[in-house]
Amino acid sequence: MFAVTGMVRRDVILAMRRRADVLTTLFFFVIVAALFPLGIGPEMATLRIMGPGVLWVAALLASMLSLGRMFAADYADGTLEQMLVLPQPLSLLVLGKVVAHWLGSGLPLVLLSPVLGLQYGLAPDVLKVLVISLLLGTPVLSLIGAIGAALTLGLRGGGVLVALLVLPLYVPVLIFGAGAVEAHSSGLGGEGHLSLLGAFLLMALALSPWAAATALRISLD
Amino acid sequence: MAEFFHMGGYGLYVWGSYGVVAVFLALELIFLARRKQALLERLTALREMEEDKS
Amino acid sequence: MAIHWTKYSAPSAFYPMAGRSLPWLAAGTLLLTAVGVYMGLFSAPTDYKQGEAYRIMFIHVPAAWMSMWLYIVMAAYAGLGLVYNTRMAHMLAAATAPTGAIFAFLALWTGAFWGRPMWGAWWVWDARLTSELILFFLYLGVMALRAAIDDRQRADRASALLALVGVVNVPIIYFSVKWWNTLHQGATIDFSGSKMDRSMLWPMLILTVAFWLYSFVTIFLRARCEILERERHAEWVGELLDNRG
Amino acid sequence: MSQSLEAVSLECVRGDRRLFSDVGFALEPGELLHVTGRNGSGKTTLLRMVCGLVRPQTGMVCWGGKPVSTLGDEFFRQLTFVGHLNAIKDELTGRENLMVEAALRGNPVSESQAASALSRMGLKGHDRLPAKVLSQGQRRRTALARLLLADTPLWVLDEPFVALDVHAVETLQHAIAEHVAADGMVVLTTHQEVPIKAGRKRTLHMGGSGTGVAA
Repeated sequence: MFAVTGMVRRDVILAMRRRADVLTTLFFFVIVAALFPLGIGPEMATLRIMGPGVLWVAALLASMLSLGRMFAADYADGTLEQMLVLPQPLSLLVLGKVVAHWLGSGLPLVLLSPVLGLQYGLAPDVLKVLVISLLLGTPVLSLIGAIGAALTLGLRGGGVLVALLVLPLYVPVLIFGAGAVEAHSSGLGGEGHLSLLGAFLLMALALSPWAAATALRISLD
Repeated sequence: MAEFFHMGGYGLYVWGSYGVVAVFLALELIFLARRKQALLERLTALREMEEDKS
Repeated sequence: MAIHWTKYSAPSAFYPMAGRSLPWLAAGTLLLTAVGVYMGLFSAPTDYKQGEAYRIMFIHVPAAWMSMWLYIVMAAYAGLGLVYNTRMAHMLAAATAPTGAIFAFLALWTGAFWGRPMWGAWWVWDARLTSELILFFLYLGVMALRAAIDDRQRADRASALLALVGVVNVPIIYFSVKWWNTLHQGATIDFSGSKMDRSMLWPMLILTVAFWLYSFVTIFLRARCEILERERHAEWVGELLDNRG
Repeated sequence: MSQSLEAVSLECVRGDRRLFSDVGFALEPGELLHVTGRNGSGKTTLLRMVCGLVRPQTGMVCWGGKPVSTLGDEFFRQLTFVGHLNAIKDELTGRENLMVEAALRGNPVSESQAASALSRMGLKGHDRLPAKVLSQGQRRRTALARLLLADTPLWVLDEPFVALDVHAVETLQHAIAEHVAADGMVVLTTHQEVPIKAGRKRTLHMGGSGTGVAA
């Protein structure tokens, strides 16, 4: 199990030494969230309805854009090749990398989302559900994204290709993530949606590391 | 006959659907046949080139 | 499409077999399509509610079924290819994807053309149409990944893994979209219109079989091209090219 | 006692070009296999295949009689691989690189052990600097220092002497000779000379037609 913690510690140290990457993801999230009101208009009534959906799509795009970083650096300097030769289950190492990626790209979005929610005039209780849904949803985005990142390793035009590969797979997470907030604010209560998000998380935790590890072996063959 | 094409006022939609399906399926076959033809020519040319070399 | 596998898993055996069966498949396709279209456009009674527009259903539903079925077939070939490392399975998966994608596109096209007279809008965020759209994206993803990788072996295995990941997600996507649709729009609009009496069911089934045979034709044709491209160094290809003159 | 390494009629196809076919060799503890052949003859691919990174088209690699693909982690515990790429992170210092990798291998090392391995590779004053400021030769030596730390019986080295100065070449040759003398096993590709004190040296020439002839 320390394969996971070892990998997380390594990547967190690396991320701390190159803080810029974490900030670029955050800035992207903030800018996209700020663009929509400019496009739609300032009146709070529409923004309040759009809020959850816009923030969720912005978080989803921000997390997807940072997928390239998950394996690319290790692929370039050869550490990824070493990972495949370590006497550790590769799927656990990949899980460690995904957790580290989430800490750098998912968690910051979760922490910042309430602030952006205020821009959309969301009430505190709605913001609470938004944070919970992002907390459950962003790890799933990183887990599914890891498969896409591993498959498109070292390919030219990899960034756009990853988007085409993973966005269709993100649809259920988006539906129930944004749906939870919307259901809560419309009085239906978001518990049903959140529990489904939790189910997606468990399923992704079980399957994605193995699939991403297989994809890595294919890419490095 | 005109009545038949008129399709009770929905002519555009019915023929729009059947027509496009027919066109796409036919196009797929045509492209496949052309691809096979081009492939066979390229391969025979390659073989002749290799035979001349050896 | 259950070909008994062992004999035809070798490209040199599959190529002639596909060649021999292509004329029959093509004939079957043409015949069934003609019968199906005739019944669909002529003998099926006019629907009291939708008038003639419902006749679009006779090709929309088969196209949608085929787009779903071919994705499963592609994923099955992909799985076989990954587990048994057989090139033929990967070639068939590569041959299936474009036909499946075309059926998905046609399902969307005919869905829109049917939606326009029915609900006055070219695009309706109906659960089935939306899932079909996402399925179309999944097809594009698999084909784009295969096209982006130069090394053929990696391309086969990477797109195979993506197809498998996709097929696991298709039901999840379908039910999430269905839930999302009911949440926002209440009861979904019943797509197939009034209760179908028997005479309306026949054209649809016939056309489904026709499309199914059609997919055999295109997949076999494309697979034969794939075989020629990949096995061009094999001596049986050499002989084939030589006596083709 | 470490096991024997064996390759049985390995074949590799890249795209539709056959890189090599029916390449075989056997290596006992205390022996060194020097893989030779011109560029593009598949030397690197063969080494990566031995490490289980590349799946052979036909044939198999065995460790102690059992195929590597089934052994998995058990085989990797016996192996240290140094490929073309140095596999060190630019943001980490030399010591951190070695300690992190040792921890991930499952047998963590102390900072002093890492420092001594690096100093033996001639990096005495340089092991506290982030790797990105080091020269190519110094980075290569940091990468090779992992051999001294991980006491694995099998070393697979792909062009280890590249970018090394004369002094470093000697150090590495000495380390390899010692490893082989202590019943270790080394598979490597290089254009340099590889003198060994004890044990046996075998060569595997990757011929033009892609066949491997083990002498």
